[in-house]
Amino acid sequence: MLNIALPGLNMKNPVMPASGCFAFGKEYGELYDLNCLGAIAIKAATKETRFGNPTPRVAETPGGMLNAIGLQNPGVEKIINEELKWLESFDTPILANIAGKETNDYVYTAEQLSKVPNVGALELNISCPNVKEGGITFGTVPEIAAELTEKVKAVSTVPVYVKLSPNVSDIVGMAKAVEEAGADGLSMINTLMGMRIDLKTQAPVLANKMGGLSGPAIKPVAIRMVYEVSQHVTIPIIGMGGIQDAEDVIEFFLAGASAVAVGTANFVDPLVCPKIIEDLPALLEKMNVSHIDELKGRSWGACQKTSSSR
Amino acid sequence: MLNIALPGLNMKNPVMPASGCFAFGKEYGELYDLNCLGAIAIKAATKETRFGNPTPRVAETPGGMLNAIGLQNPGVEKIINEELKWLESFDTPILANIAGKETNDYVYTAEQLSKVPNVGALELNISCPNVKEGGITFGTVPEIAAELTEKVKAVSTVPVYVKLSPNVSDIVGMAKAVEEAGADGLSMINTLMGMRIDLKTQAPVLANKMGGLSGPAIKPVAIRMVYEVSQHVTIPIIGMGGIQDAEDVIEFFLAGASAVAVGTANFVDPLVCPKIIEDLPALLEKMNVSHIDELKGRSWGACQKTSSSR
Amino acid sequence: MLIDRMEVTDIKEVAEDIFELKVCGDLASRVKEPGQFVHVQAAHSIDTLLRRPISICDVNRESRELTMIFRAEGKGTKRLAECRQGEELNVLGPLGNGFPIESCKPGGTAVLVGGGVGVPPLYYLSRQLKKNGVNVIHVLGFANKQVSFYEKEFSELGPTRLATVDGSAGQKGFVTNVIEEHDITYDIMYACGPVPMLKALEANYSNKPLYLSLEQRMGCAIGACFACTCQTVDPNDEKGYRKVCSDGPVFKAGEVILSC
Amino acid sequence: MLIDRMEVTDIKEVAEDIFELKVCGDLASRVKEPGQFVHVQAAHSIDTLLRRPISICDVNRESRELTMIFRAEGKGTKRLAECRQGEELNVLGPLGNGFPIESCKPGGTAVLVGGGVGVPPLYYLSRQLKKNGVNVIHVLGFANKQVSFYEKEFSELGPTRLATVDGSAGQKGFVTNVIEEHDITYDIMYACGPVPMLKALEANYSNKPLYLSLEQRMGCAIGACFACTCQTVDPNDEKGYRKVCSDGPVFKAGEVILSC
Ligand SMILES: Cc1cc2nc3c(=O)[nH]c(=O)nc-3n(C[C@H](O)[C@H](O)[C@H](O)COP(=O)(O)OP(=O)(O)OC[C@H]3O[C@@H](n4cnc5c(N)ncnc54)[C@H](O)[C@@H]3O)c2cc1C
Ligand SMILES: Cc1cc2nc3c(=O)[nH]c(=O)nc-3n(C[C@H](O)[C@H](O)[C@H](O)COP(=O)(O)OP(=O)(O)OC[C@H]3O[C@@H](n4cnc5c(N)ncnc54)[C@H](O)[C@@H]3O)c2cc1C
Ligand SMILES: Cc1cc2nc3c(=O)[nH]c(=O)nc-3n(C[C@H](O)[C@H](O)[C@H](O)COP(=O)(O)O)c2cc1C
Ligand SMILES: Cc1cc2nc3c(=O)[nH]c(=O)nc-3n(C[C@H](O)[C@H](O)[C@H](O)COP(=O)(O)O)c2cc1C
Ligand code: FES
Ligand code: FES
Repeated sequence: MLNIALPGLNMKNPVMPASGCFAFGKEYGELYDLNCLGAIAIKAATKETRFGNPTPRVAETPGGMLNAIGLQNPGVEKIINEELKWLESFDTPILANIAGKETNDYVYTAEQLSKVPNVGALELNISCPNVKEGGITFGTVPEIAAELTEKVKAVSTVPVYVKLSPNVSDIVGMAKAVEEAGADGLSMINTLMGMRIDLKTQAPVLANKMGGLSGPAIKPVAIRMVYEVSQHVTIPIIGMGGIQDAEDVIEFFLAGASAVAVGTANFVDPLVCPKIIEDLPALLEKMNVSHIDELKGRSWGACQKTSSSR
Repeated sequence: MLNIALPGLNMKNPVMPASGCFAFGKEYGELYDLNCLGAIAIKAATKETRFGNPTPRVAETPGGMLNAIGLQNPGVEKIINEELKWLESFDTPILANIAGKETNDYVYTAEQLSKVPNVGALELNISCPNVKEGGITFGTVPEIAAELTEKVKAVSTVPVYVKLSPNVSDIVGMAKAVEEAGADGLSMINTLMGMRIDLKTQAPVLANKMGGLSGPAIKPVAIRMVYEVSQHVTIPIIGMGGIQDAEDVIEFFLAGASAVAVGTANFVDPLVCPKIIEDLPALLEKMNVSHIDELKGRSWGACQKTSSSR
Repeated sequence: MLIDRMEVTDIKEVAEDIFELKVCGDLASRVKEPGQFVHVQAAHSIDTLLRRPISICDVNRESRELTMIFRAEGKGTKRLAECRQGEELNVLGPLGNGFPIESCKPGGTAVLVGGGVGVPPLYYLSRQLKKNGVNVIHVLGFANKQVSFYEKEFSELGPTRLATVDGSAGQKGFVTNVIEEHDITYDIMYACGPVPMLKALEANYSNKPLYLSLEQRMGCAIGACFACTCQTVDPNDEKGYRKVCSDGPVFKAGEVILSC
Repeated sequence: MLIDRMEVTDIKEVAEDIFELKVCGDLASRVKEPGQFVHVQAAHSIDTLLRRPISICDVNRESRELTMIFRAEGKGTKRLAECRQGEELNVLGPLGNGFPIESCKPGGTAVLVGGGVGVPPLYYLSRQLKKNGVNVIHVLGFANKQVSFYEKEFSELGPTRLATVDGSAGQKGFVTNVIEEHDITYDIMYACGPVPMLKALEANYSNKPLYLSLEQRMGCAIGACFACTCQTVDPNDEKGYRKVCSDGPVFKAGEVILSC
């Protein structure tokens, strides 16, 4: 009742750890068997090794957290030769997250990664500032996002998901632009831009000043965006943003998601992914649903139930 | 150490209840003396009486809440003749919040309200959908926001604050556009668009489906936007979004705000505004500050302190 | 209306997931009418940010105690169910306008109709009516026997009939079935419960005075946020709407449109 | 490494806002080295979403008990200070790599230098060294007498000198003043405390083996989120960075760049 087939990702269940919150799996692999996961979204790969931002890189906020890791990663070559090699021993498809400073970076990294056997699909992280376009992020201008999608699609041998940034006025416009450009799926949402200031130092807590807000606090924004976008595109959506339990997963399905990713909650409870996977069947039974897929988009679909009160 | 003079608003202290969370003061006036407040931002006035959206209109979310009140209000005439008349007995300036479906609505309402003696300034709520422009909100297109600001400024005899929506890709662009158009100040932020889906009914909790997310959850987004905008405009900013205590007020000042508004927290603790006002002096003393104004923008200003650890 | 830090003096499970909570403080002496409610802070955590509206089930002016009965269902009420004796609860109230007890003359008969967790406010109402010399008849509807409560307490005040959806206690069916079949004669009816129940009562029993207590999701609970409004039946009503929190929660049948 | 629901067996305030917390569970028997830490869930509330990293101050394998000492400062640690005996705490650990005790031969002398809430991990370290036949000398720095703790406990293991910023206990000044003035001879130095202290030690005492325990804001605490990295001093290091949580928190002086 949980298996989901998405472009490039044949999943035992719809739950995967979100990119950047799970590195390349080794650490959580010491706590549980990674075979139980639907898929694994690995940490963003860039063309070259990146050290990332100065520390502090994380801060707690009400119901959430900020991060400004700065895409630290060993570079695509090492990721392929070491991390993805290690992950081969698992029967779990990999969603390879990609970031870059300019279009060529993405294209290069995508081409390399798409050739790796256990990489089921690519996930383009378009929240990064585009140096060529003066630092505006790829993810805020539909035309730029579409162009990037097209170029990556042209070189990739596996399906391509585009991970949308929520920091936009018109998320539907963004989604439609990348769908038209050939995206096979969407991941949403990435983090909201936020900041926290320390009263003692009177300066931002993060060395990078701003960071990405994630966790339960952003769930309503994520649900709203999945709800809006799923009604305007035909490609599947991997929903994420604040998922903490099986109920949250159902909420994303009702909104229109076809699978989900869990980020911040891994830090709260390192066993959260297997726990959610374990809890889902009983919850579906309680809801009289024989397969989770049936719930997809029900909140805007035909068969809405009516509410009852005390 | 708390008095603040902003365009049109001569405030005993920088704390005011946020628009829509305090109606026209009568209810909270039964719990405490409204004279203690720095100012009062009254509920949005529209040209005509509005009943608003169907219920449920509110929903709880992790660390926040959603609302879709739909600008219910008795219309500008009754507000002037009844509510503002009643408020005359207080020595507290009024910030009159204004909403509308098209530019002419705003202009009409603004003109009427600006003539009322105890209205110190106007606050344009530009998050409303603009019917003439096909439902896009005034608050997401800089040119439309600027045009509205100009037209309202032309008829208003009191200063005009523009209340920015956070649901945009480029908040600085919005702020600069309305500043150039003559705005005397900014209020930020209004709510983020969000949604919650009920697992039992499998439908959105709010009858209106989407609603505005407010409360502690959105504070990091608000702080980030005040921080960014305050470095690019010279007009003062009334900061809001998730304020719960005196520490939060200081955080907004450090980010660059010149005053603050408290919304959702009034529902959590109806005495929160007087409590914050009472708590501020001791906190400022602890910080070695003789006037709260000194803290304005310190997080990006010259005199940053260095951090210390254990 | 005040904000009171009330001490929990007792908490117990009186039926499956149904808790009776007693708190003590000044607020108790301010209660004006049965049917008023309080707005309770479930936790000092942003996890359950908003307060929870709960009806006043009983008041003991001497011991300054207030009783609430609630169903532990969501986050907030589950947390409330974990309250321990001696703990402090932040309570805002008493709020709203309750049931007009003066509307029934001494010697007259009142039928009190409750459904589920709509039953609690009827208890204080019944006690007050009885004190005024009014004969009280109770018709209480529950999903099943396991979640039914206070049958004994109501029986001590007057005849009490139960209806359960599954027939596990009292009569099988709804409260309206009970009222019909027993052909109860009365002067006034007071009701609190799910909207479908209130609608059924309004459709069938509007010939005599009928008062209904409504429920709505709330923000402030004091009339300031416009979260809880409902429209008036009369299209020419001056305001056109009522706030459940401050104009209600009790309305005369036909005053506002019932919607779920 | 495991996630253990540990039972709080004792909690007490050992100095102003400084709490000693004892918890019991399987995790205690997994501790490998002094200097390791645990990642504690302060509350089941999204109010304090992230766990808090706290050093292991002592381990009692027989009673399966683990001791932590922490300063109640922010939301999470204040909540932890409210823990009551019998309560369950969700603890992830043991984490990281601690102080290499084998680096000091039996009969040798180790100086343990701690500052503020950097002192706790040195206690278990001192006990382990002593057990190995190493002579231990303690130099502990605190802001003032009120916030100083464990002087007696350390004294039982070896000579213990205090430094306080205001001179209210021990010598007035910093730990470095104490070390200088008493011209302590030793074979190895272990330190944990604020970065300025660690920097001063690194600048002056790198001629002999020196191990430093670092602190950094953490997300996962197991090496998966890259929140806690610091750069290596060696620009040609293969990775160029270390994670404080999983490569550290203890590093040999000169391995990573200290920054605050
Ligand atoms: C005037 C009034 C009197 C009430 N009296 C009682 C009573 O005596 N006993 C009792 O058990 N229940 C009563 N209720 C219903 C009670 O308020 C809700 O069951 C409760 O708020 C649900 O909170 P939760 O934490 O269980 O659910 P959650 O799902 O965690 O609640 C989330 C949010 O939705 C609101 N909410 C959810 N369901 C309802 C509802 N049915 N009505 C209003 N708000 C809701 C909550 O207040 C909260 O803001 C009353 C409601 C009103 C309006
Ligand atoms: C490996 C390690 C061992 C530690 N051992 C101890 C110990 O034994 N005793 C002790 O009192 N303290 C220790 N600390 C510091 C302790 O983790 C922080 O004081 C604590 O996390 C602050 O939480 P709070 O709830 O008081 O503050 P808040 O301000 O509410 O914390 C907000 C967020 O910032 C983080 N944070 C704030 N200050 C620090 C800090 N100095 N270091 C790391 N994260 C921080 C918190 O973990 C949390 O995620 C240790 C830190 C590390 C990294
Ligand atoms: C510490 C951290 C690092 C992240 N790194 C990445 C990344 O490298 N690439 C990416 O696309 N998203 C990254 N994200 C975003 C998450 O994948 C996810 O979209 C977001 O956190 C929302 O989900 P959550 O609320 O469950 O955490 C990161 C998030 C966190 C908290
Ligand atoms: C119930 C409710 C009603 C609101 N109504 C208005 C309104 O009429 N006009 C307006 O400009 N903002 C309105 N707001 C937004 C608030 O003024 C404020 O900008 C926002 O809630 C963020 O602050 P907070 O987190 O302190 O609530 C409303 C907010 C809430 C919660
Ligand atoms: S709940 Fe705010 S007006 Fe009724
Ligand atoms: S805290 Fe996550 S890698 Fe160290």
